[in-house]
Amino acid sequence: MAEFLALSEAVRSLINDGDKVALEGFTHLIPFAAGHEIIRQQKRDLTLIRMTPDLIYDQLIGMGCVRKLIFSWGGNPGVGSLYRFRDAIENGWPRPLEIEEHSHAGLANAYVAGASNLPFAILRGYSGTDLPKYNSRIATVECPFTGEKLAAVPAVNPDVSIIHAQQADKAGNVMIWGIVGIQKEAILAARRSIITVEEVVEKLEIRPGAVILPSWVVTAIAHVPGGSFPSYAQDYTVRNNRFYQDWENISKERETFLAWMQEHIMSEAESISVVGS
Amino acid sequence: MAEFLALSEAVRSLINDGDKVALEGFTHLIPFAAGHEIIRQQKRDLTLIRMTPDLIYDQLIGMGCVRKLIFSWGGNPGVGSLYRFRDAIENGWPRPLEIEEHSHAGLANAYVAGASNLPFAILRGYSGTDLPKYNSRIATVECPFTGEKLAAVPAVNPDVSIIHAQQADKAGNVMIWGIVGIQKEAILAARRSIITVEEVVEKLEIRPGAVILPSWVVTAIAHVPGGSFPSYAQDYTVRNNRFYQDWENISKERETFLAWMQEHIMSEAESISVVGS
Amino acid sequence: MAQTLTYTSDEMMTVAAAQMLKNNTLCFVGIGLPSAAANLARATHAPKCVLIYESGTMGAKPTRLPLSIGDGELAETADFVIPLPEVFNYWLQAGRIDVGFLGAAQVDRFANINTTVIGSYDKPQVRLPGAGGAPEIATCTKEVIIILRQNPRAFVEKLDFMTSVGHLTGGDSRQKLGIHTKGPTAVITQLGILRPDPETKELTLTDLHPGITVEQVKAATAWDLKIASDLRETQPPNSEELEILRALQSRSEGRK
Amino acid sequence: MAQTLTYTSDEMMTVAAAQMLKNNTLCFVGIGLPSAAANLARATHAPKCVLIYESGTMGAKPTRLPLSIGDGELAETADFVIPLPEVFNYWLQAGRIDVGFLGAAQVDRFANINTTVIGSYDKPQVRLPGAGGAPEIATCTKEVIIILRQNPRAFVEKLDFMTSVGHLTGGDSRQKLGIHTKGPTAVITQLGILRPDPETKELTLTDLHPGITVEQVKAATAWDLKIASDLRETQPPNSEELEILRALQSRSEGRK
Repeated sequence: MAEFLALSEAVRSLINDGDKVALEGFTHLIPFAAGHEIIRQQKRDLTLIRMTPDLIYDQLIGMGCVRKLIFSWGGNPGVGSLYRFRDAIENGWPRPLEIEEHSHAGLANAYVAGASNLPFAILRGYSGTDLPKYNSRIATVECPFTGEKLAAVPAVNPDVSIIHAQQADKAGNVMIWGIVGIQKEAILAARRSIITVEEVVEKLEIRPGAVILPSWVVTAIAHVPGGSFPSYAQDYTVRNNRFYQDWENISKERETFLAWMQEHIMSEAESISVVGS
Repeated sequence: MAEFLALSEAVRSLINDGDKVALEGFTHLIPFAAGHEIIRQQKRDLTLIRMTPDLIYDQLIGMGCVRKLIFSWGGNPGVGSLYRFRDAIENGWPRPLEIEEHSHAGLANAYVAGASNLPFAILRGYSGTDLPKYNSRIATVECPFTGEKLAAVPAVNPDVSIIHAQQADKAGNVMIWGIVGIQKEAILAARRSIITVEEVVEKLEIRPGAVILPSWVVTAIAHVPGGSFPSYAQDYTVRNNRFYQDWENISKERETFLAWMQEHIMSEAESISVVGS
Repeated sequence: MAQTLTYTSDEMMTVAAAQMLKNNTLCFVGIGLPSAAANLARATHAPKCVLIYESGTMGAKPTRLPLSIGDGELAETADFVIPLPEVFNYWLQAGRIDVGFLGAAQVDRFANINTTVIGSYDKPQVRLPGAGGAPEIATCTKEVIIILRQNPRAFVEKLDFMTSVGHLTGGDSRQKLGIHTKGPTAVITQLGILRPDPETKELTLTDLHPGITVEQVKAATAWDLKIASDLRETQPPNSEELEILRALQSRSEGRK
Repeated sequence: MAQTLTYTSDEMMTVAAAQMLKNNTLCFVGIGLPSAAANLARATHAPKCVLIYESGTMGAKPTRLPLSIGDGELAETADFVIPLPEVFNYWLQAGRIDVGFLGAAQVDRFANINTTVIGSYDKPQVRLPGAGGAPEIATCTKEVIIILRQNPRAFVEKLDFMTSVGHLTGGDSRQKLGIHTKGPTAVITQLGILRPDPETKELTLTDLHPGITVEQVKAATAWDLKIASDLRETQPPNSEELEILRALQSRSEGRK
């Protein structure tokens, strides 16, 4: 059953150094505030999992929290590079970054397998690509009925999955709507979970297209309005495209990045999640 | 793109003798009217697929339309036996019935594989049971990462899938809500599809928990109010539990069954779907 | 006082099953006695017991007993409704369900279940409905409770067909097959309650319903039934349980 | 008349790509030029072209160009929104998408694509974003259109990394790998359009944009580019296309 905690307490009690952690949200509902709290608490040696690392993983990587990254697309959407991600891979700064690289279809299915308690997933994927040469976690299985060869990827089962949602009710049930991405599977695949929410309501009114995560599968809920900034929470906040574009110049150089993080993230309390709005 | 047709025309033009046909709807939204039209048109040698054969397959089997049945639970829910199904298996009447038998989890995943264009699905299933001894379509695959053995079932890809839905809009998009079962996967797995609907509306207003089947994946839509009787369409009709109980006595003996079918199904037009209501 | 109440053997079974359900558990419920028992538990000592029906109705709170697992009442009173692949993959297979309630046509001494055929598979004497969700409920819920009426045709030396596994051939044979859940922890009948021996996993009579004798239970069992040394008497239904159960049933449109 | 219009090379590319999209097709759209082209097509000759963004927004009808594939505008204007596993399994892998639009950092003569690294994988000179949806878009959509700016660093003799397959090593090598879709049918650049030879599958310059010379295109290609014997001139953007495209872009909050 979900417990309502302050975000700092949830991060402190549920995330250990060395854990496999997934912060999910496909462009929409990215849990930035939770990521910032991980940075502030200086968690170390994390294996981070995320289809699209986005700015939040750029920040986590640049601040030295990350040992390994499992991902499928590491760019600043519509803008360009993630410079801290690049700097870690190209130059090992601030520390070398091990990577396990998939396609979206592969990683999405790895979450599905994780949510289903299966050790692996099959897909028609990676055909002819170089990815399996560099990622031993992409294998082949043969269909026992047709003999066809299919790609296989191992299940993803994070120690902790973290998402941002629009609403929780007082019983700890959570609802997201709009672009729902892979969040349901990320939570169901995880051993523990933290969900930051825009609003706590008396009772959820189920919306069209909504995903419900019942209290039974949620470990901790933190009430963090604006907790996905500069991403967004449909019907609560709008995506700050300007910040995504500004990130290019903030993050390109190590010094400007560190200065920005120091000023806007490290020295602030949880409310930092709305900086720049 | 979906075409609006009379049910008789849809059944005539889209279902051939010998086809693999799935009529789905898990207790809710069972497409009885479409099944009755198949009986009236005396389609033959069908391979029928359905998780819970229910009364509609009892009728199709008893009327000699069916060569083979792929299923996972063949009873009259909450009542007892399907006597025509039993008579076909136990005594070969009115013709021998070949069966391919699964568990619900196996058959549900076979539809998922079919909808996903995969040749098979994996699951933790059938462990220790006798089912694989009698169904060669249950196999084993080994996880390439952990070495674990998992069950595998071949994808189900019907020639035609048929469902009953609450609403279609004029552009041919379809919406079901309430217990949504395996209908989305059944339609997506099929080469062709027929959907009977309670109502045709100008524009769908998406409901909480609804499944949308866009016009792009639907072949034919027929407007058949009450087309799931004695099953039901939530917010339109209620399940006629009495009919399910009465079916026991109607169907127990061949003669009473045939007389009932002759009187209520064979001699009537499409509107028969509401007999007994 | 309870002795003065009149109740049927089905009511005794249902109440005994209900008493096994703890509060705050997720319970996978089939139609018939399991559904009655789960709803009775929810109405008495386990108000937060979450009822999950195979149709995907999560947290159903029916005010009458449904005839089928897909009655409209279940969807309308559920917290939410999910598609079937999620029921079987994200919930059942994922091991999130605490208790699975199963019925059976036959059980053997290791609580293995047959719901497929009486006689041979290829030429059955009686063709039964088959597996449904049972094989995976039997292996994926944390614990299984079996409810069926006891007689020598049902409690057999050897199953005609193994539809769903209990404790297989006993001992650690279930674990050896790679199944890590507990399996059947109780078989509730109209005569008493049988539980697997902690070591051998052989079903042993541990509880007798009031007024039933050990001889009656042995006579209703085709194998040489073991009797627990500390055989207990089941608590009989109390008036509140009977009143609530009967009210649930009286509101059931589909009751026979 | 069109000759008197001024337009940028990006506009020329976008209009050429838009013209390739037919009405009533399901189009898997990435951000940037593909999104601009698809929306331009929808606003002109292909009003029933269905735009599917990787984020699960099916039938999105944005009135401005989104910065990311998950902008709120896309979800709000979509016919419906689906979870990611359905995007990749029920729609893309199932082969329901007619056209996939892909960008690239490098392409080779068989329209294979690199979006992963420049240099070696283990010690890259430039680490690029990686695969995203591209490997499966490249094999599962019925047809692929590639858009990128042409220069010798992009149009290379040998890819640094094979992220997504085009025609592999040419001929029937794609089919031999068990891929049954058409693959890339056109590569649209700021200079012209390249299409695979029907037999060898080698990219061949088939269309020159107005004012561009064959020498310019050859100079922008690191391999010895084949030129079609019936080389055509692309139709330049007309005033309506430019007006609509510029209006779309001017409404884009996130434009650079």
